[in-house]
Amino acid sequence: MKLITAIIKPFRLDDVRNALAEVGVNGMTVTEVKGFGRQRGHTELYRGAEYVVDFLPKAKVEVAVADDLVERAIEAITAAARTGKVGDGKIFVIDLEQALRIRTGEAGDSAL
Amino acid sequence: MKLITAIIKPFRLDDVRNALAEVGVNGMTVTEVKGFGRQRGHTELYRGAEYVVDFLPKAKVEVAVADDLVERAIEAITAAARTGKVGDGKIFVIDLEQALRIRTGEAGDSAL
Amino acid sequence: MKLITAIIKPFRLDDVRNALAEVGVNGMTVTEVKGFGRQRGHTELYRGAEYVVDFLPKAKVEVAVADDLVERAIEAITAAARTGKVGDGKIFVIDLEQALRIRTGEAGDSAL
Amino acid sequence: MRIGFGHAVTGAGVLLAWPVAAAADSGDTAWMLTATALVLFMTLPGLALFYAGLVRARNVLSVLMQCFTIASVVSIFWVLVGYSLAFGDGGAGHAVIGGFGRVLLAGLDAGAVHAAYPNIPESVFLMFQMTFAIITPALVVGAFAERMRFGAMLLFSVLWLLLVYIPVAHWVWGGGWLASLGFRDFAGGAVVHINAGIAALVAALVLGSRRGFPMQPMPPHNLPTTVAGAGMLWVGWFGFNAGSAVAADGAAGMAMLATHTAAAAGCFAWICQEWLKFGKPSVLGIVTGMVAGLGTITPASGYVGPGGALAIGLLAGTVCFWATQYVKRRLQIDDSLDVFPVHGVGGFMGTVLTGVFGAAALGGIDPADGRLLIVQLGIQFLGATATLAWSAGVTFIILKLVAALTPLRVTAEEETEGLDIALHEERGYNL
Amino acid sequence: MRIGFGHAVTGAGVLLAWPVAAAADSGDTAWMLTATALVLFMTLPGLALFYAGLVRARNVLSVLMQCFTIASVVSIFWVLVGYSLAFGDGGAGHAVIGGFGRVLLAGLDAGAVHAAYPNIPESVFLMFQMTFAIITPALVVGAFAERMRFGAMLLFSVLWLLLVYIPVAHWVWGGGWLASLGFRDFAGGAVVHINAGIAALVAALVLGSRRGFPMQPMPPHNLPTTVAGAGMLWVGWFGFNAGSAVAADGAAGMAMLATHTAAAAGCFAWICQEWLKFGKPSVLGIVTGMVAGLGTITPASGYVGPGGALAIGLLAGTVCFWATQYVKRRLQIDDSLDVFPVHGVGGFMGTVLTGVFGAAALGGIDPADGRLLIVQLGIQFLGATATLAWSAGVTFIILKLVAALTPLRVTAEEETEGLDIALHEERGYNL
Amino acid sequence: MRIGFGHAVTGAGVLLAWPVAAAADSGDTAWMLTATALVLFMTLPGLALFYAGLVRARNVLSVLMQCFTIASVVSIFWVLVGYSLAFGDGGAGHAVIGGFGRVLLAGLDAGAVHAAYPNIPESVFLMFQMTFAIITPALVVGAFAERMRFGAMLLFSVLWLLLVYIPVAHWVWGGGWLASLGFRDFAGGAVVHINAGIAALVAALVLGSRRGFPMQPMPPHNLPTTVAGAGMLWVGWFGFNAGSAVAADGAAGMAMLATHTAAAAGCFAWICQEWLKFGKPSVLGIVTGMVAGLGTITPASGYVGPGGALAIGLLAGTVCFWATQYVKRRLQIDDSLDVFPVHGVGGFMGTVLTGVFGAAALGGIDPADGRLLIVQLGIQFLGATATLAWSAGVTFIILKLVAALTPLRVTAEEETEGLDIALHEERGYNL
Ligand SMILES: Nc1ncnc2c1ncn2[C@@H]1O[C@H](COP(=O)(O)OP(=O)(O)O)[C@@H](O)[C@H]1O
Ligand SMILES: Nc1ncnc2c1ncn2[C@@H]1O[C@H](COP(=O)(O)OP(=O)(O)O)[C@@H](O)[C@H]1O
Ligand SMILES: Nc1ncnc2c1ncn2[C@@H]1O[C@H](COP(=O)(O)OP(=O)(O)O)[C@@H](O)[C@H]1O
Repeated sequence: MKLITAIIKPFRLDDVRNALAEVGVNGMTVTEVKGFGRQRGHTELYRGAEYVVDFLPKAKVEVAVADDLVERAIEAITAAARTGKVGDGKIFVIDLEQALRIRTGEAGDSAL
Repeated sequence: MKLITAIIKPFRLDDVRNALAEVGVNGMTVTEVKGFGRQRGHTELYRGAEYVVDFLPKAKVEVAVADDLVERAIEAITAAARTGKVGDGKIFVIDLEQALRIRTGEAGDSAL
Repeated sequence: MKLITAIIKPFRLDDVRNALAEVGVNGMTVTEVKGFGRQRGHTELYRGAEYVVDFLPKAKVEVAVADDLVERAIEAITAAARTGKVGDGKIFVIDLEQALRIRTGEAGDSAL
Repeated sequence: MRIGFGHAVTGAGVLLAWPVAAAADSGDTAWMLTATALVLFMTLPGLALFYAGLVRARNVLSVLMQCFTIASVVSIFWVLVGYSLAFGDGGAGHAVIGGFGRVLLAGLDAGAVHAAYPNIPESVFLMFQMTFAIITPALVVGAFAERMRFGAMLLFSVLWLLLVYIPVAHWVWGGGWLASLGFRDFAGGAVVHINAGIAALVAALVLGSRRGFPMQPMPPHNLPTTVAGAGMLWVGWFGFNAGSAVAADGAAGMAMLATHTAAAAGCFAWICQEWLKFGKPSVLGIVTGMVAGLGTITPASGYVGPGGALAIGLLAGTVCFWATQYVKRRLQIDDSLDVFPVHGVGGFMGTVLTGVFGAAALGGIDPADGRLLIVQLGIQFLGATATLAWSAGVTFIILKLVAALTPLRVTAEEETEGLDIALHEERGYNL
Repeated sequence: MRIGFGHAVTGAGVLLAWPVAAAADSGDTAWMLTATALVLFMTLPGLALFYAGLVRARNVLSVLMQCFTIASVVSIFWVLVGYSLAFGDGGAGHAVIGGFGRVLLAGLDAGAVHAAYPNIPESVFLMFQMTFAIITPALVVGAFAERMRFGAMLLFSVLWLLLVYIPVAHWVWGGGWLASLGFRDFAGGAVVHINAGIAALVAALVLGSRRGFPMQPMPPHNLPTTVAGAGMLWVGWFGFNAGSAVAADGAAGMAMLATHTAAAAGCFAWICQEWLKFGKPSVLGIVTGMVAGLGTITPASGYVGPGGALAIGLLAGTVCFWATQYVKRRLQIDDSLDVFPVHGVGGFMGTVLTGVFGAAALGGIDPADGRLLIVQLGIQFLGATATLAWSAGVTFIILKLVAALTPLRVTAEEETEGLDIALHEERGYNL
Repeated sequence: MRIGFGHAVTGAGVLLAWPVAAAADSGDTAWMLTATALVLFMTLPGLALFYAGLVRARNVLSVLMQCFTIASVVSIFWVLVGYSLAFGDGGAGHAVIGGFGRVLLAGLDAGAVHAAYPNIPESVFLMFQMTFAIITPALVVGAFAERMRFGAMLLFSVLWLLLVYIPVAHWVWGGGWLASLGFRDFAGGAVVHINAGIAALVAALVLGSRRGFPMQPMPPHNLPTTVAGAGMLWVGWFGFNAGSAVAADGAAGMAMLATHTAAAAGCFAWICQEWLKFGKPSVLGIVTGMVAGLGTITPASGYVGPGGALAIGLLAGTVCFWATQYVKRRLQIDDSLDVFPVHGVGGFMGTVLTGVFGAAALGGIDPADGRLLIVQLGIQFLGATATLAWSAGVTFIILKLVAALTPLRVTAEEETEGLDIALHEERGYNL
């Protein structure tokens, strides 16, 4: 099993969720995060005190998937999250040693 | 060392913390996340504009533990987080290559 | 590639970002989290109902870096985040199997 | 309320004659129109925000909904029958309740005045009184917040208006038996605060505690909102108390001064107690002390001087502080937003103290007929106790009645999920 | 507004004589000063908060900015020329528009009174009217919220004030042709609500929907803020309607009573509809019902009794509920905050119903000259329709004109980023 | 404040006779009761919210607490001794300070009037004045927000009330030397705004900057809250300025008009400056411009026509904008919420401009005794400068005195953690 973490633009979240559902991924966990990267942030100005906000709002999507689904999941996320502009985000893949469903105690692929 | 990530129902957080403390885990990091899975979300309705909120509030608990503590920590979390209803959540285990305490620079198990 | 996760005191975030930039890390993802550990929390008191808040606000910084940058990145974070007081936080290192840039589809080190 | 502006109301007799034609005073009318707006402002948005900030985020809308709905249905019932029962002629039974002669405000027109208050139009008088009828059941909301079902709340509030508020209002201000006795309650220490406070205690006991109380912390979710509401309550209370003079004159001015002084003293006394006991004063403390000061001065506001007001305010902040500790921490009764220890205890204390500080010797205004202080004190105690007993008993009966028809509480799951989603399918914040 | 307090205004003639020296009544003046403060309070912060809570968090400041800026520029233009055109002498063309004789408030001093309202100083009269001129274009903001550019909004609002609001205000209250016909609009059913409501519909159509509408959910980001604003609107409306009596008397009292009753009934009717259709009443529903009740009673508030007010309020809550469903869900017109179905539909309905319930037989006050109900009904219908047509047409022309000068909408990126950052470089919340 | 309504106050002599028995006017009284409520509303919740939104989330409660506590203790001290010193008879020293004859409001009853204002009850007069005494030290809070210790703040505020506010109020409104000179300060340009503004500057300098200033950005944490407060300030200011007419008449109407016009012009001027300098207007800008306009018109509000008010408002928005840039960006003085550049600069400018636009030739009202414009200008300048000097000096001494008794600032850790937890053990939001 792998844990796929995608940092995406927040307004693409619904598209990504739907794309993942289509390839058979039915669970995910989403966190509001702030991203810093190549994409330029915005300026804020309060009574003449100007400052640049480099941290942009992003959504972090975490999905644990069985090994055979990894490729398709990545493709689905990529397709759904891409706008073609700087700041579309990243996908990270990590090895997942174990997964458990708390309710039933099931482990492994069937826990997902 | 392993990094255990548990996605749980928010109102079980205090129980989970206490259960972990009992098995000797004294540190953890918690994030408010939104979860999507089998558990049904709720409906919201604003002047007749109805929509379904599939993302449910969950708490993500991250604990780094020494290898010999992994089993007990997982059991503790499972026992404390289980309500028996859909949506109780997942536990993921990942291999942790290195851990450091910023204050002292200690590394490995003693950093936890 | 490695994924470095640092749990730090929030008011050190800007320092950490700058320190990372100096060693050549140009992207990162930050999450507001609550930490529980050795550092004592504070008390809150509402009409005589006293309770202890053990969860302290922390910032979680995630940076994916190429293998040769790991040491320097860790050093940079440590130096910038250290105040010398309890609660300065932890650094965790995890192996990163794959990284992708959504916009271009680039993979590996060049995706970072 | 100042009783009998034009001529003394000493029982039912005089009320038979109204409405009479008389020329209202434009200045008095201007102030009473304003005071009416101020008292409505106390409930909407004042009290609604005050309460809303104190609950947890997932129940914020349920509390706002309760206050708003109460404002709506009480107003409708007041027009339909409430005003008639409270201030209409009750004939033979006038000592205990008014009659049905003014149902749907029969006989009202722009020229009408109330016999007891010929200086203002009757339409203004009944509007002013309506705003009191709105805020009183709305105060009770604080007791059952975060767990009562909406339908049950609605039914309860309407019955409570009709069976608790209106009779007591009639006894004290409508020419009923307490008015005849010479009971002094200028702006509602008994009618509003004892009434709502004891009802809150009964409701908290009947409904039971919120899940998790007292183990689980339930901190206010938005104190700035509560402070905003508190400020509005303070300002609005000028309409409540100084408006109860039913004129724009020195009596109104003195009532405003007493009100303000007691509020300030209540604030100060409460944070001093906190400072002594906990080492730190708090925002929630100062606004609670303010409400205690205001609730306690309410019955006395038209009868005491600034010195008396200062004393009452200091006592209010101190006693209500300890009452809150006692009820919530010691007795562990989950009157969620502490309605009883603040309004109930404060209202009772203020009603009794009106018999003390409302004496010329202590800077106040002696009762008209030269009654002795000790006699007046007895009357005050009687009135306060009668209100307490009536409200406690009838509130209990109403709750049992409603419970027989429909469950009072939401389910455990709904309580965990929060009433906003469970009952209203809305969320307070999408930040 | 009650037309002609001192003596009847039946056309342009009488207006030639003002300002005259006369002693104002201090009580009436006190109330009108207060009413002016209350109506300003309706816009700032009332309406601003009501609207701000309803949009998404990233646009919260843009809405507050629009309301605040409108308050600023309308006030300036009212002093410069607006008052003169609305209430000044229009000479030969007085039936359609006032004149320039009072530009920059020429001739005003502390002793001046308006001939039609000699009981209050003219300075107070023009201030009271100014607050109406502020809120009307501010209401339209709800239609184009979350997408209009700031500069275009500013230009639009000023032109709309001058070309739509002021003419209609003159026709109805300034001695224009509708006043001469005997059209009854006590506090602005046509002048304010139809006017703003239909302009909102036109603006929503010309600007087009927000990106994502209707697929993407756009829930209110902060309902407690909306409820706070709603409470302020209710209280402020007492100034709006009871202030339109231009005196502190029984007529003001009756107007306040009608206003309050209709608001309460509107609340109740709306949540009953929700309960029936969706199974759950909602906070957003009750406050929308309140606005519907208030907007609908506005033209009638000085002419109907409490029974009529109850009927109008119940109708308002019900009809505006269905109108909202129809416009937003069926027609899929993105009038963002539902200005048209609430204010437009309510205002029209109320203006027509004024011809029904404003009859002595139904508890109201018959028109002065013994006009038949059916005739008055015709006049009401004519006035409502004329306002609708004028506002719709001229709003359309203004928008096209502004669009020719500067883009009306922000770009797609700006809309996604949010107007607060894009237009004002500020963020609403840093929690 | 209009000086001497009943008969002219030209020094100490006339004050010896009060209180006299006289019949108050109900209309004037109605307005003054309302105005009192409006001015309290400016502080609670108006200013409290305005300030609270501007600080960082972790200090939101500390600011609310400061405003609330000041309201409490100032009220208590006003009743105890403040009113007596400001408006009581000072005997031989009346030119500089009142006396102790009215300590604890001795001699007050419902029938009492103040000799200078026999048209309203004295209780109303002293309440109205109390609300001014509350808001002035509350304004200073903006200077030391986010770093001052609570106890030190409390001590400072009480001493400042007694040693700065009350003497200056006495000089100008209590029959002191500036009143005798014919200094014109209708509603507190000097007494309130210069006074608080310069004290703020001194406090900011003595306390030093917030940690991280000016490198670290410190954006407002909740601008909608600030806008809510701003709207309340605007509305409340009608009570402040139009209430200073101490009557419900044309003078009050003219003051309200001038006030409103200047506020609108201040808004507009400020956002124009922003538009020119930064390319974008902002919400924080428009509300700051509003406060600048209101503060600046305050001394002039009873003496100028609408044209003068427009000019003053435009100047206010422009000059205060640049003053803010200069003090905060150039001089890098951390007057946290810009009290000095807005209130201090605006108040000074307005006080001087009262000598210009308060001339009949420019649409205003000439000084009573036919004094020349240049003479009046000199008097205005003298009064403004004297206030500035007194407040600066005494504020400095008080701060040093308090610092000798207890630390002024929280520790570095407490500042980082936030004052809410550190000082009050509460958190603003649990969303
Ligand atoms: N090295 C990194 N480690 C962790 N997160 C990163 C890293 N680089 C970028 N990110 C995340 O990805 C987001 C997008 O990156 P950015 O460089 O702006 O654009 P792009 O993805 O198009 O290259 C950032 O906002 C940040 O959240
Ligand atoms: N494949 C997954 N990857 C990441 N998180 C998941 C995944 N599946 C479920 N989750 C998380 O676990 C939570 C509970 O899952 P759900 O399917 O609702 O119930 P259960 O845990 O009882 O099977 C979800 O809300 C989500 O946060
Ligand atoms: N075992 C752990 N697993 C995950 N996070 C931890 C762990 N221990 C500590 N943390 C995080 O590190 C933060 C700091 O830890 P703490 O024990 O308070 O101080 P220190 O880092 O100085 O030892 C905690 O608030 C928590 O967020």
